[in-house]
Amino acid sequence: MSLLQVEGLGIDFGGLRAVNDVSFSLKAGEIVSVIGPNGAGKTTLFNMISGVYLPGRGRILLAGEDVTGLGPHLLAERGLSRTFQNLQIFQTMTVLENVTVGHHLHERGSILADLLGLPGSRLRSQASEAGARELLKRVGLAQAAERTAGSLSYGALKRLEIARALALQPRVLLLDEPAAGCNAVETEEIDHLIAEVAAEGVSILLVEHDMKMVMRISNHIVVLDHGEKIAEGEPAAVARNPRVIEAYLGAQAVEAADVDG
Amino acid sequence: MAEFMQFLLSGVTVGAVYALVALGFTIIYNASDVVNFAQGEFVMLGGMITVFSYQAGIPLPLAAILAILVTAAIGVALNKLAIEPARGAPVVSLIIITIGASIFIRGLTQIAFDKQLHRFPAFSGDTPIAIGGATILPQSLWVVAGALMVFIGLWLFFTKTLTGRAVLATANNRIAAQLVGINTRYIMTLSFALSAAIGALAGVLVTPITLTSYDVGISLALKGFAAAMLGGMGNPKGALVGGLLLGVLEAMTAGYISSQYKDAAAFIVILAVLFAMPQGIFGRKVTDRV
Amino acid sequence: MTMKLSSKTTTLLVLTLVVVALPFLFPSSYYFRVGSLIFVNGLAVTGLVILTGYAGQISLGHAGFVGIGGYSCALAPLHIGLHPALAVILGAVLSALVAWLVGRPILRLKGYYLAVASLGLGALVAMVLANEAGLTGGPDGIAVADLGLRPLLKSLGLDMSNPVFWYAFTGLIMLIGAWLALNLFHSPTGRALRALHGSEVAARTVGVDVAKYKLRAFVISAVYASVAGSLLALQNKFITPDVAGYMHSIELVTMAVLGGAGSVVGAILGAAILTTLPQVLTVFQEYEQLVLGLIMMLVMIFMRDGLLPSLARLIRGRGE
Amino acid sequence: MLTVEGLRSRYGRIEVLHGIDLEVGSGEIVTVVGANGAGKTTLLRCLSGIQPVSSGSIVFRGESLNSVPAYRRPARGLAQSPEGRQIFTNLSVEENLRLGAFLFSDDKVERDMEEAFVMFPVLREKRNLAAGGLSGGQQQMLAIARALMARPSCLLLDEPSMGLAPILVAQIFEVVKGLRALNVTVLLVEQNAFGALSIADRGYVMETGRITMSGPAKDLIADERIREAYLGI
Amino acid sequence: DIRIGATVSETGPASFLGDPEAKTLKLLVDEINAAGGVLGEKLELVIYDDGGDPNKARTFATRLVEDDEVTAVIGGTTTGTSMAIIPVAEDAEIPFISLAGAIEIVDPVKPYTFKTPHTDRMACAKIFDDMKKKGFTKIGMISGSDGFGASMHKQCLAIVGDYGIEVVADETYGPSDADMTPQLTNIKNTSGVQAILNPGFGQGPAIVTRNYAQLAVGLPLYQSHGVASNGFIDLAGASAAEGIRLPGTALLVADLLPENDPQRAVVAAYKKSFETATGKPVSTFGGYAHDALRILVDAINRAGKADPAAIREAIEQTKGLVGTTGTVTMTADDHLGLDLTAFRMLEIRDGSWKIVD
Ligand SMILES: Nc1ncnc2c1ncn2[C@@H]1O[C@H](COP(=O)(O)OP(=O)(O)OP(=O)(O)O)[C@@H](O)[C@H]1O
Ligand SMILES: Nc1ncnc2c1ncn2[C@@H]1O[C@H](COP(=O)(O)OP(=O)(O)OP(=O)(O)O)[C@@H](O)[C@H]1O
Ligand SMILES: [Mg+2]
Ligand SMILES: [Mg+2]
Repeated sequence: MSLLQVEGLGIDFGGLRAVNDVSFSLKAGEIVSVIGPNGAGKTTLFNMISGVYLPGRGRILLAGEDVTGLGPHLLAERGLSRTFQNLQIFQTMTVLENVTVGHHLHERGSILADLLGLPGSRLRSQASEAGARELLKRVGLAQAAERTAGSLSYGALKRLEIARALALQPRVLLLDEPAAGCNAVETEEIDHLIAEVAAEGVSILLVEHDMKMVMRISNHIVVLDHGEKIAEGEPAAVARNPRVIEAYLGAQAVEAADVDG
Repeated sequence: MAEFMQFLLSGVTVGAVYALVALGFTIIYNASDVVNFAQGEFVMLGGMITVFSYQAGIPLPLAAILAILVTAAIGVALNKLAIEPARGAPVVSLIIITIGASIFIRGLTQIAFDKQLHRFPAFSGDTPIAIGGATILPQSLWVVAGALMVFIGLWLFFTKTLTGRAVLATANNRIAAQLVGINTRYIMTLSFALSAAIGALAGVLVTPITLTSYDVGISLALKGFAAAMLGGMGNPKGALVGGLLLGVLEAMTAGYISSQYKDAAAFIVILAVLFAMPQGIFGRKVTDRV
Repeated sequence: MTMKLSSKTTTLLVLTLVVVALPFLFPSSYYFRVGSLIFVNGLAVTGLVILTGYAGQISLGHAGFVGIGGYSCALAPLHIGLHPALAVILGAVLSALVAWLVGRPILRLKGYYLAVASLGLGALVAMVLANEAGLTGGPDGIAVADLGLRPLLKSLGLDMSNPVFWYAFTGLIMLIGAWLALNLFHSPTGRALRALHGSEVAARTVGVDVAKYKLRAFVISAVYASVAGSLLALQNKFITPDVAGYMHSIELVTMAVLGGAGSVVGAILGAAILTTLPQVLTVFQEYEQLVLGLIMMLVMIFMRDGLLPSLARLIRGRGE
Repeated sequence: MLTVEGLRSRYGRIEVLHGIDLEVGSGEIVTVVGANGAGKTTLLRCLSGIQPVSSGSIVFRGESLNSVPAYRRPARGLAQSPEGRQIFTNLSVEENLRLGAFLFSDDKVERDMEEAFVMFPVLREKRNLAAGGLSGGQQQMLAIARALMARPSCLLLDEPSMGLAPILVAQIFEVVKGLRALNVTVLLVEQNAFGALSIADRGYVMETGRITMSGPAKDLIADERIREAYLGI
Repeated sequence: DIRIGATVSETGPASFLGDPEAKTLKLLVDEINAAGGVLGEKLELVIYDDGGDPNKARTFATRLVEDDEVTAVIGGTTTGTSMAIIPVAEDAEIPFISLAGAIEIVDPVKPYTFKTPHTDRMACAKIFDDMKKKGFTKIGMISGSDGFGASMHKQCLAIVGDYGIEVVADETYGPSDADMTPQLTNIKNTSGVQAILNPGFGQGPAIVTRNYAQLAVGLPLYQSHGVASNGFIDLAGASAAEGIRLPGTALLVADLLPENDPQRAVVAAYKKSFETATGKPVSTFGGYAHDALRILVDAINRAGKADPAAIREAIEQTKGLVGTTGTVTMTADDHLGLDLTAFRMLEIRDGSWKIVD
């Protein structure tokens, strides 16, 4: 059974059909990539799935449950987590705290305990912090743990977001251009990380313009253009699809990918 | 009917006063996201300086112009001496600076002038004009005309001129503004000068109606602020409509419901409007993509 | 290696030390009065730190809750015969209730819109207090019953003069308030609040129920303000609607920002400065306002993040 | 054209550029590559003047820029497409472009804008919409187009290909190459080091605030260390 | 030296009142010292500005009593500040003379608390007396919602029935309102209204008067003692203010007082010295401070020593002291010591005051 299922999803902004009638599904441990030209509606699709936008049409099923219209925090409770194309960092908090907040759902106790500083509250904090440190190590930011997040470079912040999203221990992880601002070597590191996470059974929905990465790690690719799904399938098949090449990849890129492939 | 007309005229009179103050907020806000809590003091200075120049024998029109110029200069000084040196400070810190400035200006005025109430003659006499069985003072028409003029001026400035757009750009993203060659310091100075001048003009126009003294600024600023937020901060249209709406609302409540709770009614309506329109009536919704 | 105290414990120890040690420097009991005012304001501002500093929500109407707390102590003993100590609790419950009821819609607003809405809320409270003269005594205020704690202490053999008693009592409550707020900072709730301050969307996607947490911060800060108002009323034995007015709200926010919004000690420092300043500035006579405005501007110009963070930076800078 | 010597810069008390020496000749395309946090963005910010320089000199067309405020630099011919795009989100796309040409009021502004629309047709579609509503890649296009509106003689590009679809990445590199013909000097910071080095004349490698290697782009592409560290080959 | 303390509202919403009070106190203390002081000692005045904030007033009162160790306190410009000072003075057993209007300050009598201004109730009584004489039975009220207006409003309502008068329209306005035509329209349209009373101070009454002229209400308009200063006529405009009646003190009509009026010399002297020193016209409120200091000095002289308890005793025995507000005679259960004769009904005619009773 698919973990995440999207059926006929759509939304309009003013007169613009930003996303229209998009359907696909995602199984446990699978990596599905959504690609498409700039403005195709990939981020908007993410925003609907993660509850940031209310879908105008269609349904979203998470593990069989209809979660259309639920707010992001309710989806988070059901195991859905994401990163952002336009960084959403808690600027004034430390790097460690940024990730610790990711454990929010696992550390909830009574607010009274928090106010009174009861041992329970402290223990929960410590557990979250320990988890957060682990994750920072995983994304290569262990050194920066005590720094203010606002002082990191762009690429570091991208990785910080991934760590924070992982802290939720999600079943479904949405990554919006995780490798943007990272060079080829750094991108490969992220590759490995994603593959590792998927291997642990987490389903991953990925938006990324780095075709090498997409081709390398995706099990399945969905292609959007002007809000509509124009193609779908195995990476190799999608890469050869003329519509995809024309709208998105361009002839050169295909050559380059072929060379490396 | 005559009754309704009278309430309406009263509302328009008061509303135009609020609108003028609210319009004064827009420029500095648009240039820096700072709500200048000293805006009321600019209004007060406009009135007070005119009063004292007039008492010193300067003809009223000249006294008014002098007041506007001096207040604009004070606005520039405020920017140069207090806002600019704090460059890079968080917006709240800048707001506290403007609160400090308003206390300072008030303190200065009470020493330089006095603590008495003052007024100067209305521009076109005190003979009421009858409209539909109700009356309005000629000075109210001056205030309304002033508010309309300032509104049109600001509207043209922000939509038709490159400088106006540079002002918006400065608040939206100061770094980017510098990158395209905008002298953001100059924009700030200009904004303070214009805001102060508009404030002072308001003071000149309203003093024959509301009277003035060193401490009228606080309540004017408060009402102007509320009006601006009701209409949508930063939008001249919002300031005008917000001001008039607030004025009419108060007058209607005072007339038909209870004069004691007219301010309360105004705030309740503001709350209700904001619940339905979190950006005020004309405020633009900021789109921040994630 | 030496035992390292957590920064929270150090902060509390220093605060307590200051509260306890200061009286040895006091030449007259008037200083106890000023001290207790600092503590009362410090308590209210600590509540604001939770709302504004932690959660990033502006309130220009917090004095409304001060008013609710204060008037509870004035009216409940008078009209329903409640003991003043219980009236403090009644006030806190009432404030929490009001905050809880109006908090949700108000806190959907952002920035200046939130500021103006909260300002309206505070203004409404002040208006009711001033207008319902039959119940509240109107704009001229109303007398407040005695708390009765001092006589009780006296019967237990602890005889304190009025200002000394209030110094100790408000000091204790402020310390408790600071302790709670500091606990909150590094707790899961505190982190959630600071997170939604940084980015609401991101906070929501990690599972923070933003509306709920904002509301919690609002309610907690309302209770702080309310208790501060009660203490003020009980101490002054008299209260007027001015305590609920927007001037007072702005004063509270100014204290928080001046000291360094976001830090409890900063807020208390801000309260201390803005409370003492008018007392010190009396030497300037009619120039008082002028100097007060000037000092506020200078502090914010040269210490843009507020006194405490700037001082801390200065000290750390020296250390290196 | 642009000479940087011993450039140091800091955030607060932490120095992140420890003496950068760099030179860009007239009409040259020079690229800077380096890992996350190396200081590339900081370097560009110093050049455009929005980041204070603690020591060292920046000489542009024979004149020192050190004491020239940021807003005067576009008039000297320096324009930047910054990291994070920094567009005016509340203003329309067209207003963003017009502000890019803030210093000019001649007819050429309209023609430049037309060119920008030809280069990025989406921007024409969205010209009256608030720039904040654009997709990430569309915003990136706007940032580049806005920088070009300033008619720079030297263009500073901070990761221009970030967030762009492959087809556009190729196009951007073409555009940059095309600038050589217009005698526009380009300093290009890129994570797509392969692409950047392919079109550049020369390149610099930056590591934790220092230049550790430099040379003709061809040589760098061929260098084993670079292939391993930055190109992932 | 004999140290006396004062806390008044030199700034803030009541600065209109507090400013002349502060000036008067400073001026008179200088005059007294120039004339040799009291009991051969110089008077030392410690004065603070409480900005009209009761909380601050209480702090300053504490400071005066505890830190400055004054022998008596004058002040409390408003009822609110006065009420906040009372517990401090009573606790410390220091005589306190308030400058505020409300009757609560001296009723019930507290041992150490006194006051100089007429109570609001007396002002109401004076006005209703006049209305009754003119045969009015139905009136409209428009009151300021600040402390002054609200307090007088309350007192007036409490006694209006005693005069066979009914308040048929009752409106208010805020202290910084700019237009009161809606309220006045409503009063005007209430059937049977024969006169209008406007308790308030500051700009409100001036605006009410102007709106009243604008609407051509045409009914007799009564103002309160809150506007009893020459400035009011200028602010309202002489033609709009024509015919207004209000209860005022002798101070306002110093020049019009009959030769044999006992207050004539006192008010003339105060008026002269205040106006030469400050260049501003005298106001009733400065007069309150004048009287407070006179009562205090008189009491110290009679007590023969600057001892708080003795001074308190002496103040309570003040007899026939002529001040600007009236002739003061205190007793153990009257800590005000004025009666209605101190008020004079004044009318504005041709831009100046006339005594009409
Ligand atoms: N809030 C909004 N208001 C107006 N238009 C919007 C909004 N959000 C998205 N759009 C429009 O919807 C379209 C899809 O945008 P979206 O951000 O989803 O694209 P994308 O596929 O993520 O592109 P990119 O690869 O550049 O990130 C774009 O044309 C964009 O302008
Ligand atoms: N605002 C800031 N405050 C403090 N330190 C900062 C700030 N911005 C950047 N830094 C630090 O300066 C160093 C250089 O950062 P910079 O952004 O210049 O790197 P970069 O080479 O552009 O990296 P990326 O490829 O990730 O964009 C990094 O260590 C970063 O953490
Ligand atoms: Mg996107
Ligand atoms: Mg960078």
